[in-house]
Amino acid sequence: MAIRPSSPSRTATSRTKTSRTAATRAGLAISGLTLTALILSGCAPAADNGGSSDPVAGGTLTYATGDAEPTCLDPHVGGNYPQALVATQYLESLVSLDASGAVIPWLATEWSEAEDGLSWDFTLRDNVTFTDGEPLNAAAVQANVAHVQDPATGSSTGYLALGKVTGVEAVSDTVVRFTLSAPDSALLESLSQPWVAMQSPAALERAKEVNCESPVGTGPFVVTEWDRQNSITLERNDDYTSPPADAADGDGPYLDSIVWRFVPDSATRYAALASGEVDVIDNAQPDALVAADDDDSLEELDAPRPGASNRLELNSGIAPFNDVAVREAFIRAANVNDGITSLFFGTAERSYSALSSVEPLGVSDPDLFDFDLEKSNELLDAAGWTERDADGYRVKDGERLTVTFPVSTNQSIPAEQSLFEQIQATTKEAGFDVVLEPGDLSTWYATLAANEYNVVSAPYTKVGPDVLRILYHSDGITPAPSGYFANLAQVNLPELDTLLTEASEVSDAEQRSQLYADAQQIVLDGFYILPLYDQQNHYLYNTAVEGLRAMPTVSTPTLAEAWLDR
Amino acid sequence: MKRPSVVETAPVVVLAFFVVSAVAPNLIAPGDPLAIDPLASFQAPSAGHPLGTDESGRDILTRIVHGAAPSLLIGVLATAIGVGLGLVLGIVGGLGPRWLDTTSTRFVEVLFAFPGLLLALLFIAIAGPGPVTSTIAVGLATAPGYARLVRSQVLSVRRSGYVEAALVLGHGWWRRLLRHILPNVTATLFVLVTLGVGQSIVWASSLSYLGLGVSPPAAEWGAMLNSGRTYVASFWWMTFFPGLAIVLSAAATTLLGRSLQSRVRSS
Amino acid sequence: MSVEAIYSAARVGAAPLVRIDGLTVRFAGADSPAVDNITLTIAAGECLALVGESGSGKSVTARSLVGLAGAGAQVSADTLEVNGLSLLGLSERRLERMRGAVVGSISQDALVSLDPLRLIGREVDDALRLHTRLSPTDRRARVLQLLTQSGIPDPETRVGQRSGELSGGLRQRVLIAAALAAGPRILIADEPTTALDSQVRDGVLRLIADQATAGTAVLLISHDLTAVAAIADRVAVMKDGRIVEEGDTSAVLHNPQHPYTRQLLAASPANKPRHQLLLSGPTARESLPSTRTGDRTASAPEPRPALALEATDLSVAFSSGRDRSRPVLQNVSFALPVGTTLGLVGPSGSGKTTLARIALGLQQPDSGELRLLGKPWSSTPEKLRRADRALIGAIYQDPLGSFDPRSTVRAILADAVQRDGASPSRAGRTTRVTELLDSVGLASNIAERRPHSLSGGQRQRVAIARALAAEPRVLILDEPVSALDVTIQAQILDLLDALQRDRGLSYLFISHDTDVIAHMSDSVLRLD
Amino acid sequence: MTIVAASRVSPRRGGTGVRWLIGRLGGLLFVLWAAATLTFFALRLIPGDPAEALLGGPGSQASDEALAAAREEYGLNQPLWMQYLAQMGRYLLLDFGTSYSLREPVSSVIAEQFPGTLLLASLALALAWVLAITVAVWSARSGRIAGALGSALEVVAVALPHFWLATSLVLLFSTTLGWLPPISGRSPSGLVLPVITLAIPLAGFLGQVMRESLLNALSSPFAQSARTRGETATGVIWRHGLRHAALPAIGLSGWAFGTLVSGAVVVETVFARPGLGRTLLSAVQARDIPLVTGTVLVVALAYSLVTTLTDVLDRIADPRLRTEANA
Repeated sequence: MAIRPSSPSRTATSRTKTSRTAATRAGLAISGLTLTALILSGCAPAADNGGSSDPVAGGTLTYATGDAEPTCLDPHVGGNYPQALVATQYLESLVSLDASGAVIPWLATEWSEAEDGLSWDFTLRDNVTFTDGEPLNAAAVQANVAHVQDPATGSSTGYLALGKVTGVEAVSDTVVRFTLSAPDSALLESLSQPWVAMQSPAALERAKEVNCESPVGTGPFVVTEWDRQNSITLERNDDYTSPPADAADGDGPYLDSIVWRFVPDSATRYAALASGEVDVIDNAQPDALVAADDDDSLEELDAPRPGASNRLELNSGIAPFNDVAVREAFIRAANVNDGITSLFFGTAERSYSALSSVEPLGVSDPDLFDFDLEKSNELLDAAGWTERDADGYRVKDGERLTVTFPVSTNQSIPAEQSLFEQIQATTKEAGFDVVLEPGDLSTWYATLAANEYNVVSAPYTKVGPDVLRILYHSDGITPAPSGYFANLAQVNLPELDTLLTEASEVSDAEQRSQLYADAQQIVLDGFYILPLYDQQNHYLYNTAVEGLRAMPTVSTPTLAEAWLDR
Repeated sequence: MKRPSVVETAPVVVLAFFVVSAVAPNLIAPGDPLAIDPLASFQAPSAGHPLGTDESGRDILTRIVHGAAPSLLIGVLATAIGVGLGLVLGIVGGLGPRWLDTTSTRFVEVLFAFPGLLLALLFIAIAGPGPVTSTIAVGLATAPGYARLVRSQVLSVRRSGYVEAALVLGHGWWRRLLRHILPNVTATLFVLVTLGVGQSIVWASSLSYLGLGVSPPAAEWGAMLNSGRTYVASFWWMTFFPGLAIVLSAAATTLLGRSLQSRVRSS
Repeated sequence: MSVEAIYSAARVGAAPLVRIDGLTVRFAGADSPAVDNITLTIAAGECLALVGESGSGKSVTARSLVGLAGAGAQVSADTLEVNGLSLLGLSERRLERMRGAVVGSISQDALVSLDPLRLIGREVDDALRLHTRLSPTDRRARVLQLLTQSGIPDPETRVGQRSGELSGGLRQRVLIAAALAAGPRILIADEPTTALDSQVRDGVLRLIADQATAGTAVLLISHDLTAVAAIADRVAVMKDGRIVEEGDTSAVLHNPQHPYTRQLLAASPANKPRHQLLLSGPTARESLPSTRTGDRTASAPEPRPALALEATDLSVAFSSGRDRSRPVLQNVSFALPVGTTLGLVGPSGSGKTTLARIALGLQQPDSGELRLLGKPWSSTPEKLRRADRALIGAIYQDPLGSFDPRSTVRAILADAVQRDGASPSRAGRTTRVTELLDSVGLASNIAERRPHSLSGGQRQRVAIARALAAEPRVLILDEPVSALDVTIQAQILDLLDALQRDRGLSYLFISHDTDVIAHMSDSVLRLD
Repeated sequence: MTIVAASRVSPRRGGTGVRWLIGRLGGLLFVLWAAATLTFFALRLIPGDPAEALLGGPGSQASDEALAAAREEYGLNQPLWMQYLAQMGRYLLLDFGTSYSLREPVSSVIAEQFPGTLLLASLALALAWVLAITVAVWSARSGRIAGALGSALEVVAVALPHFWLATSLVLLFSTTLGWLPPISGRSPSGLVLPVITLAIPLAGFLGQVMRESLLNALSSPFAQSARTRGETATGVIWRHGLRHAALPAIGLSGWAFGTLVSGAVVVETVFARPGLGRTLLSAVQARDIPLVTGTVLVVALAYSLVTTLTDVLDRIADPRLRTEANA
């Protein structure tokens, strides 16, 4: 069946039926230092400031990122969110998504899936050249897929996204055919991600270190300098011809250059924005968002990362949370709402679902998460945790009711860490001894791998409800070759496994929706998780910046249409 | 003895406050430093909360008062480790045979090649972060300085007129060591320690600030600064007051050390 | 007033160049004035010696003449004039113009009065730079000339050196050159010879005397009456801020009127024969020990060796310190007969102290041997030597440094009494401490005080008492009186003499002061 | 009275500047060798697999191939003494291995980041000197109250933690007044706040030392003697006092440089300024052992060189060190 971009696929149809948001399988992404896969944001780009004035070309925009500095600017290598953020400015993918979540043309103008679903043909856009002069053609796509799949590249996210691709052949100079090991309805979404963006085949030939420093793409900007620990400088690609189909009309890119600065300290980052030193910041903290609200010269772009919500996983694999009553007692004893209200200043909304609020199939059940200390105490008494020691913690068989909570300081923003402290303080009332163990990512991984945790927050996200399968299928308890396992709650229920596997294969929307709803209810009812809020993704920018928008694919900001009004 | 001046009394008053805070915090601030009140968070200093509240609505005054014990203890313990090591190395160097002196002096010189917090950071990189390692790390980092001072002190006492006089009187080595050398070295060492505690407090809090020492929500000044730094632009009191506590205690111990020093010198 | 005006005022001539009338200086917080209503004049070409012990106010008087009486000083006077210029109410700026140009000063501590970091040439040039309009070339020539006039050999080299490279005598000559650089009419020399060896001292004094001969008014300050007798025209004796006697030098020296002047004269060991008490009268009695009690003198005398110390060819190649190039002693031999004193003299760095340390068994000679009371000493290992350490004791120049700062006098003495092995009972110790204090002429109530609250003389007595505690036969006296005023020095010397006669002690007496050595020694060993 | 004369020969003294310098450099080499040795053995104290530690600890999830490669690269399957010799050999060539967190050779990371830190430290040292001299001279000129005030200022300055000072300065000069950029980068104006932050505590320290030796110098006989020659109070400070005040401060400057580099750890992080301090902190946080050891050793090398240099300067500035060893 040949599919024109305008005629949505079956999945896409069901998607448009159910929601404004896209919900389909997409590749696995490591976001920031988190495993994430993203769908488009539910928010409209905030760039339309009346639109009265015409874009002005020129100027340098300074972007300050709080994300870690990439070790390689080629997102094929590894593949994390910081790479995606900056790569959005100079690399482009075969396809993109529009605001409604529909797949739209980008470097490929059209595509078609074979009847058996085992091969796809992509027709490439004409007259696109990489910034080193190499043409974008079938051979270039071949080279890119080969590069991602080459173990020497060390690709993780892109490699997984192309997991079912067994070969790429050039049908003609402009038509390229992907052959698959099995049908993959998520292939288009996978290809929309920056982690499999197209790079100049000549550039890929260079040594890895060189390509890491100056990857060559077709995007609106070109990497010209990387001053480590300080900034990346990007210059305008004057020959830019290939915006995605949903790009605004105009002859961008307008900016002469972008200075992409690394400012890890959030207070400094905001101070730099407020003082006009930088124009755009990401990872804006709640208090900064509130402060920016009062500042007429600042605007906010809220593009929550879609997928699963931010939630605490209660490790049901080991004591004490192998007892559902203790899990419920913990959840009932945790006063989360007050903390979210005060720490996030209303910039984040409480979630009662395993999935992000933008997920149409998300099931919310607030009643399960009521703060109820009395009930918590009853549950614990009933569960045999009847005694209390001198410090007020519950004791059973001489064993204190200790809950080990490793916190990755790289992944949890300060406000979130404070929220954990508040959970620690409130659950203490019920007699829980929550031991917060803040540490770097390496220590955190080690604690998880050693199964020495009782609670953990691990914002794993995957586009669509299929994320549930990754997170709660018992397969996820077995560590992947990398040592990481996603089912951190260690939910091991055969009936849940069945529901999740079935849901990922069934094509009927109603049925699928029901299956996922049932699965979520099981997870929620079993008190395996304590949902907190959506994954936050706030940008702040100077009002002088016009035309800034977030890509509907992975919510990274694009400066392709941005210009400076000053 | 002359009447104590303001410069001498002020640090004593400040330190007395912090010592009382450390020993009996409930006398000054009878609250729970970890008690949260999320709905009363980020409050500016007021009558109810003289120094304001932090992000979880904890009273900052209470936390500073209760934080005196861990904060000062880390400084004191680190100094103790540093002085202890310094004493061993310094006494071995100052009293031992020549080859031992040379060896220990060289060893101290090698430790000296890692200036400031470098030795501490190297140690943390090896042993991993945490309050215990950061205390040891600061102790290690200060040890070579103390070793050098102790050695020179031991040498100057050993070569002093009164120790020589004891030798001329026919007094044995042990008697000279116990009666004259050690007591006199200890006397001046006390001053050095007082001067050094301030620096240790600052260093230990720096490590906590960098997330390598005590971690929040513990009421430790460096850790309080660490969690408050995100909010520095909006809620200055969260970082200002814990910082002030560090500065005051460090400056007060230093001033105290200096007035002790000048008293020792003048007598 | 410009410098020229000051000069022209000076040329008027006849009037005294220094006129002081009713000068009183008080320091804030002090009970009595440091200088109490004194009156002095010095004419051109005249040398006035201002003599007195420390604290008598002579230095304050001198400093008042250049407006540098010190912080917190209140200076009042009916007249305070130099070269016809009244200093009273003069601005700091004008005082600065006067200093060096009208009044030149030579300060007390020759060794440390030159900036160790600056070149000699620059130090001498200061006054020229500040008070004349000479060109740099002319100033340089003048500096060389001044150095030559001050008796400094090879001035070309010296201008490029720093004080550390000069001997004490040369440093003082440089200071004189610097003081005279701008041609002042008045020269103040405040103890110009302290810390200088005796030969050097005479040269420096002669140089100062020459200035008076050349028409300068010289104010010479000294604690030692006899030392200045040679060059001063007149002498004024100060005590407690007042001038107690003033007159022509010969009149004051030969016919002193005031008892204090007489005491000062008597106290000087110069030209006093051996064993003559320096002090007499009630003060002297008090400070000498009472007659010895106890049975030790009565005990049967052992057959005594004839020599207390006997050194044969002692050599020390290097000092124990940093300098590894200079032999300290080379083939030194001497003999100290029992019951006598061997004076040890020599310039600083000549090895006097090293010799003392060898005698005390604190240092080994590289070759040669020192025997104590006929037995090997320097070659004995410390373990064996310890038993005999009681035989030899020491008294140092700085007694304070030789006391444990934490101890009281009682603790110091008790510690010395309490010998390893046999320690007397508590009561026995107390008795012994009192006995020791008595033997050096100290009251027993001093026992509870700490040494730093004692006077210099008292401290030295405590040091002597401690040395006596072990019943030594030989005492090494290393500059025992150098830091003391003449009267106190005389008391200590008398005490030492009495103890020697009383107990048959043998002394190795080290001093840079030849008068003291001559007075105290039976024989003299000179190190160069 | 008999006079015995003894003579003493006094040849020219030996220890020349060159010999001193050779000795000093020899000491320097020894210290570096020992520091490297110490580091080598300290790393062997890390519990667990050293190969894993080299790759970021047990949490790094290093693959078996990576572990094998690391074992190969560092010769971890060879006897300890072989490993030691090989390690020393690599250090000699300034080869500190590869940073796993930055995926770059440690030596090139250091080469890239050191100049910025060096600039920062040098400027801070210079500013600290200026501040210290100013306060010292001012308080020496203006009597007791100023002296007490200057002394109090110095004590407080020394007690100021860098991080607190830095955030306070940002709050004041960037957020409130908007005069200076809160982030440093590589622009000259961005250097102002980091340099001030580093300089103030150091100035306090140098100031204490300088003021004490300045006051000592001013109350010493040679200063008094200069006054009697007509030198003004200011003249005495400039011609005599400052040299003496500078001496201990020169000696301390080497040490100061060391504390500045470790201060840069905090300052570079707060001001988002690229540099060795920030590299070191992130390396410690990531437990990037090759990067930590490489950085620490290079700083130790630089520090030792600087202290040697200040010793030389000290000898040049203070003739007493050259001539009065035998006085």
